[in-house]
Amino acid sequence: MAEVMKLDLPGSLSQVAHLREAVADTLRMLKGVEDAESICYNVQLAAQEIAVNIVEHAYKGGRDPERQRIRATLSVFQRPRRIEIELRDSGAPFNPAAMPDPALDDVHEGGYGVFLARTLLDELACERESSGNCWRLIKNIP
Amino acid sequence: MAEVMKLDLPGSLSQVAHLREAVADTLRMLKGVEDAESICYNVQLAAQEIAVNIVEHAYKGGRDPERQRIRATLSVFQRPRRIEIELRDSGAPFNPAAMPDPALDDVHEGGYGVFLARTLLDELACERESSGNCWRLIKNIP
Amino acid sequence: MMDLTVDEHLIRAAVIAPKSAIDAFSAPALRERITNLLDSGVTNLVLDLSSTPFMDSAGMSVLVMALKRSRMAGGNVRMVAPKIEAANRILKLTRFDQVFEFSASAEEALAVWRKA
Amino acid sequence: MMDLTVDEHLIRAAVIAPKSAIDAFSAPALRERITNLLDSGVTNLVLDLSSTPFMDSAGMSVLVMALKRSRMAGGNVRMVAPKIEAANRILKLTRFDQVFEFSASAEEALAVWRKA
Ligand SMILES: Nc1ncnc2c1ncn2[C@@H]1O[C@H](COP(=O)(O)OP(=O)(O)O)[C@@H](O)[C@H]1O
Ligand SMILES: Nc1ncnc2c1ncn2[C@@H]1O[C@H](COP(=O)(O)OP(=O)(O)O)[C@@H](O)[C@H]1O
Repeated sequence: MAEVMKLDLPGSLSQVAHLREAVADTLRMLKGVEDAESICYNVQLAAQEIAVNIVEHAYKGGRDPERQRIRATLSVFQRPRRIEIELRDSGAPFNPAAMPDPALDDVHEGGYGVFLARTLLDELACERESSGNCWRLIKNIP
Repeated sequence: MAEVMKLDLPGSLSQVAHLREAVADTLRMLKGVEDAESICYNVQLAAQEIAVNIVEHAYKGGRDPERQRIRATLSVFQRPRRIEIELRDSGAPFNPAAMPDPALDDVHEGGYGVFLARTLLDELACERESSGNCWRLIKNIP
Repeated sequence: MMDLTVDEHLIRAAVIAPKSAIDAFSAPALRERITNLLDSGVTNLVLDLSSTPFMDSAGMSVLVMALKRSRMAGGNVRMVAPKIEAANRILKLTRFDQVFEFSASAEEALAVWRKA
Repeated sequence: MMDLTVDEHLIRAAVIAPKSAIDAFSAPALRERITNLLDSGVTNLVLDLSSTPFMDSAGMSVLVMALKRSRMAGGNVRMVAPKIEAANRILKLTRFDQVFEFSASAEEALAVWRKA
């Protein structure tokens, strides 16, 4: 049995904080999690980066704010214990697996978003659906 | 044959620079000295320290400026080539050999004068005379 | 009596301590604030993240801009690490901890400059 | 939008470059000049001896006072070595070169503080 929370947000940077709140609220349903604070922070950051990319890249130059939405489904499962987040957009296809990691020998002004999400999660995928993309973020919780 | 210069100065800090000038003038009589500039600087510094000590220590609290004078005799000799400086004061006896070197593991706000004169010269002595002290400073010049 | 010159120089430092999330939404305001400081002649910045509850990669981008610009001005950035351990680990994961210099507090960061 | 504090701090440095002899006669004036700077809030001093023709132990005493007082104020003294080699050697003989920090020029001394 999964506990599920849904959000339907305008694709705007000012709205992404609501997704972070929803992550925290969803994870709070799990009791007795070790280092729950850090797990929450990491999942929030991963979701933040993917959502910001939707706004800044998938919806870049878009003219129809009505269609530029982020539909989020957040679920916690008990066996195996995990949080799954689906983020649906109406943008063009994108394959995060094709993004190389940033060079870590110096610091850069960008290019960390996909890397952070990939590194902090156990699974990150973007599937094409009829009307857009469905990002799936999975974090196992020991 | 020695070339000799004599100076008779008030025992005042404002006058000690004249002694430095006299050291330079005297050493200029020697031709073809290697590193003449550094030798001059070192002898000037040694003479400076001894003269300043006469003013600041030997003449400290003295009430008779007429008697507080520094009488300097500067001579250069050819064999062995050297400069000898005699500084006569009318102060109380003092034995510079009894002064320990300053601790060199840290820096201090005083206590370097005798050390510098002793280190920079080949001979430093203070002999008691009837009416005061006679400092003898000798620097060999290779 | 003594021939000497005395010239005074000011090293201008600013301590910037965000107390709310630095994310893609708020980062532009922080960027502008820091840019204005550097434009006005501040060369040295303390980025005090000790009370910053959250920072995403857009926030990190501002840190990098601040570092580049302050070094170009002859200065440096010193960072005070986030108290939130997870935020701290992100700085390690991205090797920001290898490039930025850290002090235990803003006061200590200023002291490092004075004492150098 | 963003909750942050920005505090400006000034690090006050002075470059002191004696162009005439620092001896027992002139040292008190130099001492007073430096004391006034430190009293007024200057914490960092560059003692630029590059153009100083002569310095006796009374002058060295002023250097030590400046070092102590600037460190007490949280600052530091950086020295620019005398161009006159013999004067330089006196600083080595007395181990002043082990306690003072040296920069190649006043500009470089200021840069060390900014870049720390
Ligand atoms: N949802 C997306 N749609 C289209 N392009 C994207 C998307 N997410 C990321 N990208 C592309 O991948 C690049 C890397 O993204 P990221 O690692 O988040 O760094 P940044 O956004 O700082 O450039 C982006 O610059 C963009 O070109
Ligand atoms: N000509 C002198 N007459 C009397 N006392 C002297 C004389 N020269 C030096 N002294 C004593 O020796 C001490 C050490 O002298 P010095 O090494 O020059 O260091 P400083 O003068 O900085 O104390 C002096 O403090 C003083 O007590």
